[in-house]
Amino acid sequence: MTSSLNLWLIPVLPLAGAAINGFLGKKSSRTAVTTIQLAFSGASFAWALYVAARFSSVALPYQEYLAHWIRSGPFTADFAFYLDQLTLIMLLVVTGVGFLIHIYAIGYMWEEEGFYRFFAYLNLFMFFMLMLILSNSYLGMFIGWEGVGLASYLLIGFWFTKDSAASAGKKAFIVTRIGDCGFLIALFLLIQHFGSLNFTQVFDRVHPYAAETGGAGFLTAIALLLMLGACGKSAQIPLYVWLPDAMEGPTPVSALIHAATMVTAGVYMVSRSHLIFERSPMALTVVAVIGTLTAFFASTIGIAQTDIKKVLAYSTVSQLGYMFMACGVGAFSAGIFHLMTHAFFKGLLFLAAGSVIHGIGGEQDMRKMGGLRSYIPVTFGTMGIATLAISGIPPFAGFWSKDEILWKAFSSGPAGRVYWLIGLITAFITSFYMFRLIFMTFFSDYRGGHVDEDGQGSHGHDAHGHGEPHESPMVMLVPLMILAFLATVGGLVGIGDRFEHFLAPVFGSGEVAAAAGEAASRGTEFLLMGISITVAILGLVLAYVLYISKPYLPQKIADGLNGFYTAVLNKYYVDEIYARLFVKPLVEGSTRILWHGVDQKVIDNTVNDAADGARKVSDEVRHMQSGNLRSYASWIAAASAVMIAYMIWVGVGR
Amino acid sequence: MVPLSYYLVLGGFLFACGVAGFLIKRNIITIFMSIELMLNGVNLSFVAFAAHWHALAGQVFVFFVMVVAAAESAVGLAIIIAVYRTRETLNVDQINLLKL
Amino acid sequence: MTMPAAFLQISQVIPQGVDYVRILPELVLSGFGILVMVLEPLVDERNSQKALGWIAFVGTLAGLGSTWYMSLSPGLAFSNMVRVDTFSVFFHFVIIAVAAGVILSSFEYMEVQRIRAGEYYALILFGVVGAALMSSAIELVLIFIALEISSISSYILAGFRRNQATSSEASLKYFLLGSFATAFFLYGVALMFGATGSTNIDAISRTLAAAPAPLLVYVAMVLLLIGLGFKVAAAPLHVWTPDVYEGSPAPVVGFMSTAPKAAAFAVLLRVVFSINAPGRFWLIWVAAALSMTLGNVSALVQNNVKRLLAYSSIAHAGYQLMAFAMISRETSADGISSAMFYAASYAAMNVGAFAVVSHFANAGERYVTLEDYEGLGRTSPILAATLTIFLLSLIGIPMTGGFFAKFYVFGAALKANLVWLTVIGVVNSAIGSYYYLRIIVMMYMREARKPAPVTPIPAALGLALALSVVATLYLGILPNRVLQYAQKSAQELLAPPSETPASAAVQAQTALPQ
Amino acid sequence: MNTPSLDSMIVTLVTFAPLAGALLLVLLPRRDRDIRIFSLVVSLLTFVLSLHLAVYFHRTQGGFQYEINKAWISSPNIRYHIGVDGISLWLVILTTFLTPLCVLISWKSVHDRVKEFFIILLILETALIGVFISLDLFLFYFFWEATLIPMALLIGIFGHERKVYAAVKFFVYTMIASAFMLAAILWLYAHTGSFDFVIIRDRVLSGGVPGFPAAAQWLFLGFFIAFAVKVPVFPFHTWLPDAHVEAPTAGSVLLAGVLLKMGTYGMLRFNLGLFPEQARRNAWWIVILALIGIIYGALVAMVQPNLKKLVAYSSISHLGFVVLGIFSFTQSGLNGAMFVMLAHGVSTGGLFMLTGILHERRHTYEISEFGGLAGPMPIYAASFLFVLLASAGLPLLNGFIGEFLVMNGAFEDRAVYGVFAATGVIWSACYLLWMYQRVFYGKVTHSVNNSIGDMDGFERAAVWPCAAATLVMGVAPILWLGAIDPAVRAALTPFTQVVSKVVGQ
Amino acid sequence: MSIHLILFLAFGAVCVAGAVNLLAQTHPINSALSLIAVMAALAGEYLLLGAEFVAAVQVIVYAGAIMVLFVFTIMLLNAGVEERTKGSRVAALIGVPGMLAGSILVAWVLLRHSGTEAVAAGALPGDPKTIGQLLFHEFLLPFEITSILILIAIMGAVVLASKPPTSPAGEPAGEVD
Repeated sequence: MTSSLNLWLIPVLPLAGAAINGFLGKKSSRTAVTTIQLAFSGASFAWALYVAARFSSVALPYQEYLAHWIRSGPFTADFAFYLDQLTLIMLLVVTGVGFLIHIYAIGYMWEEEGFYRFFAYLNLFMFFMLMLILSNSYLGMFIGWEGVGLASYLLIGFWFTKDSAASAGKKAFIVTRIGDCGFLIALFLLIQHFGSLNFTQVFDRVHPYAAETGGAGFLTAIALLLMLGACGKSAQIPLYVWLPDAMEGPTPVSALIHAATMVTAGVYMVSRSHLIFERSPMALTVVAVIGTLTAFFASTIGIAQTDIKKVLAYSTVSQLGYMFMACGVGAFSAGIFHLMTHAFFKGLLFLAAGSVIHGIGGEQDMRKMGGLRSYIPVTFGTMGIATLAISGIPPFAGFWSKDEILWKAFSSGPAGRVYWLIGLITAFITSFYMFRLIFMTFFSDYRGGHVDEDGQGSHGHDAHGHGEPHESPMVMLVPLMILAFLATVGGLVGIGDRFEHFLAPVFGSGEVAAAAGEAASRGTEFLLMGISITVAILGLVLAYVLYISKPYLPQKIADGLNGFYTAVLNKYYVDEIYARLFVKPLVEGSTRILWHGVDQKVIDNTVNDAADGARKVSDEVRHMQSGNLRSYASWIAAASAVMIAYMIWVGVGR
Repeated sequence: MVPLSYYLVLGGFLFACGVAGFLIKRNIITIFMSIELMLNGVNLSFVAFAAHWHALAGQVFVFFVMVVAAAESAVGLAIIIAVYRTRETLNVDQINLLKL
Repeated sequence: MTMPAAFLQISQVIPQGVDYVRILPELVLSGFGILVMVLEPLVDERNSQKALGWIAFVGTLAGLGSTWYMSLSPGLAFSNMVRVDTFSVFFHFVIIAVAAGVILSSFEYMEVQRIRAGEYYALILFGVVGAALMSSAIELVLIFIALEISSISSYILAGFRRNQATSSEASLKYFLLGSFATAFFLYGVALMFGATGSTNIDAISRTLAAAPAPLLVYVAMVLLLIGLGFKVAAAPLHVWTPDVYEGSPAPVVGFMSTAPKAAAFAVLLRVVFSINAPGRFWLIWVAAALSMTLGNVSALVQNNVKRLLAYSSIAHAGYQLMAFAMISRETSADGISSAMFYAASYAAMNVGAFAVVSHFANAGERYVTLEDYEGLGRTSPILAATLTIFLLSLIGIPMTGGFFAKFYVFGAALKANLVWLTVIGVVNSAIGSYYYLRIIVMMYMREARKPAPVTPIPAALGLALALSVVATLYLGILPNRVLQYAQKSAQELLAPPSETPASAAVQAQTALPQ
Repeated sequence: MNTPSLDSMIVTLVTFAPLAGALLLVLLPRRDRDIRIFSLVVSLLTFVLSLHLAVYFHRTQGGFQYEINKAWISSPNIRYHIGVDGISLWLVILTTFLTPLCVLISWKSVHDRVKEFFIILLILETALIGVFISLDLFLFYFFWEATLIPMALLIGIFGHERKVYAAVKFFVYTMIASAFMLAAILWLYAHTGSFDFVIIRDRVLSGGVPGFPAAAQWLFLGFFIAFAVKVPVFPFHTWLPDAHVEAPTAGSVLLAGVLLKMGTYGMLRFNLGLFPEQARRNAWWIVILALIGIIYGALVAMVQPNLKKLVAYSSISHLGFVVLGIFSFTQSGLNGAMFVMLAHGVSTGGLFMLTGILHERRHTYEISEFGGLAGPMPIYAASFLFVLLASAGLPLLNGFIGEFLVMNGAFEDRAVYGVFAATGVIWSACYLLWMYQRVFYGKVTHSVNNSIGDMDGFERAAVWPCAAATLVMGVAPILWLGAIDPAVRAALTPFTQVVSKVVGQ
Repeated sequence: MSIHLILFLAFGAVCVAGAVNLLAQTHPINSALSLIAVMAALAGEYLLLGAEFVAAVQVIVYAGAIMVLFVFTIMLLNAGVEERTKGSRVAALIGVPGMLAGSILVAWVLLRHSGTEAVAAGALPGDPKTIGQLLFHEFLLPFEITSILILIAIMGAVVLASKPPTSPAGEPAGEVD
């Protein structure tokens, strides 16, 4: 390596920003804080671009060693960085979208109490996220993995005085921790079998292994455990429950962490370890199934949500499902492709939603919105674009990536057809609830009425109370526009598999199967395209019918399938079930059985009883001391008798 | 000629009686007497053994025992008097302020 | 027998000067005892207490000096009645030192309790004479007399608080049971004499070494053990201890729980290790285990500090007896030396503890319950600190004599593979820590509800405390010298006694032609 | 370069400097401020001295360094044999590091019997250091017992409501337990004629001790029980919460920070060092106990209504990791165990200080008494969160490294161990975050807490070093592991042959 | 059936009777008298064994001095008939059986030990001259030491029997309760 790329700068810069803002921010002015955070996040974005520019000139995968971290016997882990096409894409997405959201947040958070705190956390998040994608080893990845969890905990709980926010943050952290547990165990397995956690070494040593077709071996175990971790981070069944609650956080956070970047870490990790997954068909199947189910399941919940952010949250979950579906069928690049486009349009959706909420003083309930398009045209425009993108209407970004996934699924053998079908239905539902959102928010007329100074109560974002819904400041709109542009054209990079070919060096081997099927039937591909487009349109139309032309229908339908509707409305009661199944028993059990039962009743009582017993015995023994002289003499006499007897016995014995 | 064992057993008997007296008598003075009885038993054994070994030392011991007995009795009776002063009783069963 | 021969023999048994050197400490101490007695009426009532006390103290110092002088000329004296060897010298030192400490700590007590000092100090000195003589006597009858001397003086001392019913009761109980036990001892002597034809321990051990012991010896052994076991308060012969300790004046308890006990242990060592009656091993094993357990267990719930310490002294007798269980093993040397060390360190800490108790008890021994000690750590930090040191030593915490004492005993026991006895001992010492700790807790961790008046510590008491603290810590940090001395004397004790012409002469004299 | 004379003296200096300070303190007049300053100076001095150990320590070699071996008592042959290796080195420094902080944290909180307090504290420091440096079993036992008294006094004199019960429980519990160790030590002496750890180890391993095979199991248990109670391992743990809740802050800090480590250190040094075979044989149930401890401790911690009890139970959980690591007999596991000891010492020490600060303000540890504190005391909240995350095992903070290594080691030993241990990361997150939420988040429920003051200078000076340490240890564990690794390898050498033996049968 | 044996049996019978009577009698005076009887009889036994001097001393010192002291005390404290209080269950349950068992065992041992050996009348003449010689040579030390014993006894008798100081002797620190 002639000249180093100094990748380490990319994560360290935001860290510096975080440190400065965290320690000095309290004293310094908002502008100062702003400059700091922008400067550093911007710098790291800039550096990312620089790296991109130099990208072609370096030998890949490019590695960069910074410092030792752990040395324990044979096992070592370093602070070192790893760059290849996959990393680059993630890098650009994270830093780019991140930077935009940093800008946006200035406007959104301007009047917040802990302005500096917010940006400190945000930069901290950037640091960990970049660690996650840049590290050259699973352990490094784990650092970032845990770190982003922490950052999201802090940011979700940003309005800590709100109990709901606090618990949401805690829930997010703990639920993802369950996944992390699996991740950890996977790491141990890796160490055990490959003696290292460095990507290069692990992958080199994985290569020789054949696919574990018959039954499951340790590779399957590793893959499944990794997938467990991914489920936690990327909110897949069964661990998705934290993501909707995470919407308690400020909207930029939702955009950045819970849509664009962190939640996609799982996808990144799975695709990063594609070598392992590919060698375990079973694991792949599991991934695909989980992805597909999540996609469908979440989207159905999305239908009935009335909280604008909740809708987006569930749609995020379901989009992530798509990505895993892709990975599951071995189409990792498709997954990453969708990851990227999703970052654009979902980020945009959230930001736009934020702008809406901002515009009407912290209201999140869509039933209280409506007709906003006249008040906040820009927001409406951008959000519209994003919606088109997510519902998979060409030529917007979402269409290309989602279609790629569906096609790859379809062409991946019989099971794939099923995935494809469900995916298709999901696409339909998606476009339905997205347009539902649009119609409810922007069309017909404003149902909100005047909002006054109740920020905290409804939304925590202590709003600037004002009568009319109003458009957000430029600082917020510019990022919207940029993202809108990306959401529009972002998908075009995928045309003609350019994206796939770009990633080929990383996933190379994996794509073969799909590619083969592809050559066979261009025709079918276009057919499927057509189908999915129509499905998307249908969704649009249905939404239009239900929410514009015949607004009374939804209520009817709801009444029609009452039980199901309420179930959907209440997210299938999953939270309640979890509470009943795990949380309550755990707390109760620990209190009743372990603490009061074992600790106090059993152990402590045994100890105390022993002590009391000793005292009782002692009290008995004391009575030997009757105080009566003749008794004392008797003891002596008796003792002597016994001793004499014993001694005589001994003596006679000899 | 009398078997040595007669003397010894007699001594032992006296000693045993002394012990018994200590155990069953209630009057302190009597108890004290039974101690003297024990000593007498011992004395007899001493003399008997002296005869057995032809060692006069055995007889000399008796003197010492007697001296000790005398000293003991002097002190002991004084103690008994002291106790009687404070407790107004000679019944050993009632001398049990100190117990447990 | 021809005249010259007889003359020769007689001349041999006439005591030489050196004989008197070998009982010099006893002579000196009795001299001072008589001096105190004589002076008592002469010195005027007001300061009789202190003056006599100081004389007595000087007496003990002189006794220590003469002990040192005596140690220069070891050997037999008074026709094999007395043997001066490192063993007896060791115990002389311990016993006389204890007496010195007790005397110092009694000054104040005498005044507060209004006890006439003359007889008191004289009795202590005489008691010491008896005890000291016990440790050097090797003639059972002489031992018996010495034993009586020390016992009778402590009977009297026990009853010294004559206006307290408890005191005289204690004295009575001690006296009656004591004489009862000594009667057993005496009978034992008689039977031993009958069985072996001699009452000289050396002679006896020679005879028994020569021929297998007749059954009578076993019985005699038991009776001797009972007499001595009673003195050292070994279970099940310990019954008298709590009552007597509770009733007797505190300093006296400090005295009789150490000096006569040490002496009794000395005799026990001589008897047990040189009179070979097999089987005594298990007797002692059981006695040791019983004493430890009974002592500790019954101490747990005691509220009267003196009584509590009484039980603790039973327990300690148990630990000390562990050392005796080593007999009939190769490791008896370790046993003896550890027992000796134990006696020394126990003396140091116990005298100290009782010094504190007797000072704190105040007039009429009013403050002797645990509750009275509440908050002592505040009201009198120094007193509390000293007592804490002694208690820690009794628990057996490192840096204190008590620790090494236990440590050597257990170590020796394990060397002799007495694993279970050791385990019992170790567990016991752990349990024991509880009740000593209770006192410490009272002093430091509780606030006084009705604070007991704490009078300032007078000089003499302070000196006594300082000495015993120093002794305790010295034995705890640099036990080397003492232990080595103990080991040396153990070797001497175990060395087979040499046939001496003098003893032969005794045989010739006493055995007349029929 | 350092002079050899200093090198030979340094350990002794470090050990007895606090004691000397305590003795001087006895002579000092009862002016509280002077006393505080003086003891702070003494403890800092000790810390600086101890740094010398680390600086000139030859990291590459596993054996003992700065050794002194002088006769103390000729018979029994007790030697003043001290020295440190990569294992004890850090524990010594941990002690010297925490003590000044204890002085600082007690600066305001102790106003009654100040003199006694600091005397006891310094004596305790000496005893604690002594435990780690002694290479003579007798010396070890000596210091081991010596730690008991000052700690019991700290709890019993300066503690809270049920202090006496706690103190006595603590004392008798550990006293009884260590009695067994004494018996074992004595047996070893009786049969090897030496107390010297090195000598005994060599004799034992070369099989030159009569009757050893028969007794080994008992000896092992004798040692183990003493250590297990100290640690404390699962069924013996009930003294710990009581002791902690009643103890004054400084007491808790040293108790959790160092005293518990005596137990694990003992296991590592003696149970593994002297009885490798028995260690192997008994590992299975010990490991199970450790796992129970990890999970059980966490679960019980989760439901504690009392802040300090919660932290106490969390220590039980953390030390479960240590025991697990030790009895995994793997390089990684032992390294991890060592590192957890240190990490736990720092982070839990910090947590106890922080709880202590709260108690200073409100004289209660009841979680229900608090809530929403992040508002009135932001700095405190931030510091608390930082230390808490360290103890929750967040990467780049010290908690993670050790636990990761331990789990890995356990996994190597037997996968299922690693799996169970790994669930620990979930539990710790549960109880810590839940507690944090209840104490700091939400609205201020008790109006008293609105006016509650944030950390003052002394408290910051006490807590922030801990926080800093957690970060440094998390980012650059290499500094510690560098010295630990060879020492652990040395400690594991006897296992190589034993392993084969046990596996063979 | 030699005269020697007859005498032995006669004296022995008195001894036994006296001893038993000591136990049987409830009034201390009677017990004291029976004890005197025992002692006198013992003196006889001593004579049979040839220990004339011992016999004499036995009568003079024991039966004379000591027992007189006892009687004197009894009179002084005019001790009445002792009431049979049940103060000690232990004595009845453990003590007496133990005593019996022990004494039987000892008796058995004694018989077994001395077997059939017999002693002639006056087997070992203990005349004052030889005894004195022994006392002042071999047994000089014990002999002298007894003086201390007696000294103590006197002192103790004085201290204990004298009335306790109701009004303080000297200036006391602290008050008496």
